[in-house]
Amino acid sequence: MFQFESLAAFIAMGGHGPYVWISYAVTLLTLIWLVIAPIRGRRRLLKNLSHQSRSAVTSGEERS
Amino acid sequence: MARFPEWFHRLGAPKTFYSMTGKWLPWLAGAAAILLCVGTVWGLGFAPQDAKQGNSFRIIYIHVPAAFLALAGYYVMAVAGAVGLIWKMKLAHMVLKAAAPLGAALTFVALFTGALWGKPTWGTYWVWDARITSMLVLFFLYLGVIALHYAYSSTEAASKASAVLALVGTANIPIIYKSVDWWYTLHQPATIKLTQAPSMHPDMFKPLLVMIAGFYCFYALVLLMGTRTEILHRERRTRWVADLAKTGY
Amino acid sequence: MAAVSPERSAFSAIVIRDLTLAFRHRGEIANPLIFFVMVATLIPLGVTPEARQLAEIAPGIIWVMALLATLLSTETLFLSDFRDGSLEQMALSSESLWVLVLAKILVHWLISGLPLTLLSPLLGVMLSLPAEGFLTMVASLALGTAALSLIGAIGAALTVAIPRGGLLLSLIVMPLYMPVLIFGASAVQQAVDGMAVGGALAVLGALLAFSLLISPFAAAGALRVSLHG
Amino acid sequence: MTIRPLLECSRLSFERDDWPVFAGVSFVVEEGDILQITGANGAGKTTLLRMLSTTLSPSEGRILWQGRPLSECLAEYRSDCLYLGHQPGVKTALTPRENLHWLLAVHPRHADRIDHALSQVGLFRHADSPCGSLSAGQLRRVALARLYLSEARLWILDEPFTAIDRAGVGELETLMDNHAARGGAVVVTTHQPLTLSPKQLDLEPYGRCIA
Repeated sequence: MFQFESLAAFIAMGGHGPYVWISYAVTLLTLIWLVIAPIRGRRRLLKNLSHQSRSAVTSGEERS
Repeated sequence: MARFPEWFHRLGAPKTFYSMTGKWLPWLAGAAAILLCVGTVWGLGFAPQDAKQGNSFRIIYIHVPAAFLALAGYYVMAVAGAVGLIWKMKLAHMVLKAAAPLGAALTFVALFTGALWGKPTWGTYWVWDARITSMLVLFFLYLGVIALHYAYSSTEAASKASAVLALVGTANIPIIYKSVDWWYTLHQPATIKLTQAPSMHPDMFKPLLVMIAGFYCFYALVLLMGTRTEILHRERRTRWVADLAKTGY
Repeated sequence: MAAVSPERSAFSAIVIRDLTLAFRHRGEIANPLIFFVMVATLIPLGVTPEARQLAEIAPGIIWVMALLATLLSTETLFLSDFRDGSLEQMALSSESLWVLVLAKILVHWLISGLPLTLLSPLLGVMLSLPAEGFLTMVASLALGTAALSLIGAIGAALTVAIPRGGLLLSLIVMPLYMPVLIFGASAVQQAVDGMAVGGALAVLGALLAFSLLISPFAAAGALRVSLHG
Repeated sequence: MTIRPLLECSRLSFERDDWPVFAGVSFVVEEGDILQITGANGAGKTTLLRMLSTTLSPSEGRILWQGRPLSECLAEYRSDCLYLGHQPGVKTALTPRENLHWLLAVHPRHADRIDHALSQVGLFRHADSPCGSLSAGQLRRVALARLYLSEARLWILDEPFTAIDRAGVGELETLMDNHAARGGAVVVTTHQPLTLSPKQLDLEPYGRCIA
C-alpha cells in the first residue's frame, strides 16, 4: 500500500527527496540518451546514404 | 575451425542478424518499459522505508541494477571481443563497439547514484567505499577500451586492439575487486558496506528484482540497436544497405 | 653451406641486443630515476616537510612514485623497434613472438624497475620512512616493478602504432596497476606498523606470476594487431 | 609424385576499412621462379607482400605453402621465408655486425658467415661503426647482406633497389638469379626494369572493383 500520506510527503521523501529525485532524473536522462543515440546515428547514416546514392545516380557512376 | 550449429553462422552474417533482430526490438522495448515503470513506481511509492537510512535507500532500485549491468556489460564486451578475435566474426566486433559506451554509461549511472546515496548516509558525496571504488576502476577500464577504439584510424585494428584490452581487463576484474575489498577492510574494517543487501524485507526486495529484469531488457534493447546501427555503418557499401536507404525503412 | 644456427637462442640474442642498445643511450636509463627522486621531493614541498607526518605517508608515496616512473619508461618499450622495422622482423621469426616480447620486458625491468628498487632506500631516507620498512620496501618494489613492467608491456603494445599514444597508454594501464599498488604499498605499511608482511608479499608474488602468465601473450597479440593496422 | 609449387595463392582479397584494395588475386610460385609484382602506387603491392610475409592476414582467400595452409605450418613457413620491407629493420645505434647477429638469432636458418656477407655488400670497412653514421643506401645494404646468409627458400623483397647504386642493382640481380637457380623463389616489387625477365603479376585489374 502507498507509503506516503500525501503527494507532498511523497515529493519530500522525509528530507531525502532531492537525493532520490536527482538520482532518478539523471538515470532517466542517461537511459533516454542511450536509446536516442543509436536511433539518431541510424537516421543520419541512412540520410547520408540516400544522398550519396541519389547524387551517384545523377552523376551516372552507379555503385552496385 | 570449431564446429558450430548452423544458426550461429547464419546469425553471424550481419545482414541476417540485422533482419532477425529487427523483429525482437519492439518486444524488448515493451518489456523494458513495463518492467522499469512498474519497478520504479513500486520501489519509490510502495516499498517500505528502511529503518536506518529512511527513504534515501530507494536509490538502491537504480544503483544496484546499474552496477549489476555495468559489470555484466564488461563481460559481454569481452566475450564479443573473444569471439571476434578467435573466429574472426566481424559482427562480434560490432557488438563490442556498441557494448562499450553502453557499459560506460551504466557505470556512470551507478557511480552517480552511489555518490548521491552516500550524501545522506555518510554526509559526503564521495566515500572510498569498496564497492564504489571498484565501480570507479571499472569505469576507467571502460574508458580505456573506448579511448583505444577511437585512437586507431583503421576500424579493423581498432576492434581487434580493444578486444585484446577487453579480454585483459576481464582477466583483471576479479583481481581488482578482491584487492579493493582487501584494501577496504584493511583501512575501515567497521563501517557497513554500501549496497550490501542488509537482510532486506521481502517487500523491499521484490521491486529490486523487477528493476534488475527491466535493466537487463533495456541493456539488450540498446545493445541490439547499437549493433544494428554499427552494421549499417560497416556495410554501407553493400547493396542491401543502399536499398534500405532508398526505402527509408 | 651448413645451416649453422648460432648457438645463442633468440631470447638471449634480444636480451643482449636491448642491453647493448640501452647502454649506447646510457642517459635514457637515468631519466626514470631522476624523475623518481625529483617527484619524491615534491611531496615535502607540497604536503609537509615535517618528518612525523611524512613517515605516515612515505610507504604509499614511494610506491606511487615508483609506479609513475615505471609508467614513464614503458612507452618507449616497442616504439623504436616499431619505427625502424625490427619489430616486423621479430614478428616474422620462427621463434614465437611472445618469447621475444618476454626478452624485451626482462630488459625493460633490468634498466628501469631494478634501478628504481635499488634507489628506493634513498627516497626512504628523504621521506623519513621508519627503519623497519626499508627491507620490505625493497622486496615489494623488486616484485612489484617486475609485475608493472609486464602489465605495462600490454599497454605499450596496444598503443605503439598510435601517434602520441603515451597518454592513452597510462589510461589503459593504470587500472591494471592498482592491485599491484594496493598490495605493494600495504606490505611496506604493515612492515612499518610492525605487522607480518608475509601475506602481502605473497600476494604480490602471485600478481607477478599471474602477469608473467598473461602479459607476454597479450602483448604479442597486441603487437600483431599494431603491425596489421 | 608431382612437385607441389612452393606457394599457391587463391582468390586473395584485402579490405582496409571496408574499402577493397584488391580482390580475387590468384597465382602460383614454383621453385626457380622470380615473380615481379607490378601495378601503380596504391594497387596493393606492399599489401600483397606483407600478406605473403604473414604480417597481414587476407580478408578472403587462402595461401598454401607446399600444399598446406599457412595457418597449419606457420613456424615452418616463417623459418623458410625472408621478408625485406620498406624499412631496413636495422637498429641505427648498433653496428652492422651486431645487427646481423641478432637478426641471425631471430631467423635461425642462416649460415653464420657475417663478415663474408658484409664484404659482399661492400660494408666490411664499416662493420664496426654504428649504423646511424651510414647512408640510407648503406643501411639498405646491411639488410641486403642477409640475402647472402639466408638459407630460406622464399625471398619476399619489397622495393629492394631503393637507394642502391647501379653496381649494387647488378649484384642484387645476379644474387636473385643464383637463388632461383638453386631452387629458391623470389617475389619482388620494383619500379626499375629488371634485366632477368621475371614472371609478371599485374595487380591493376584486381584493384578498385567493388565486391
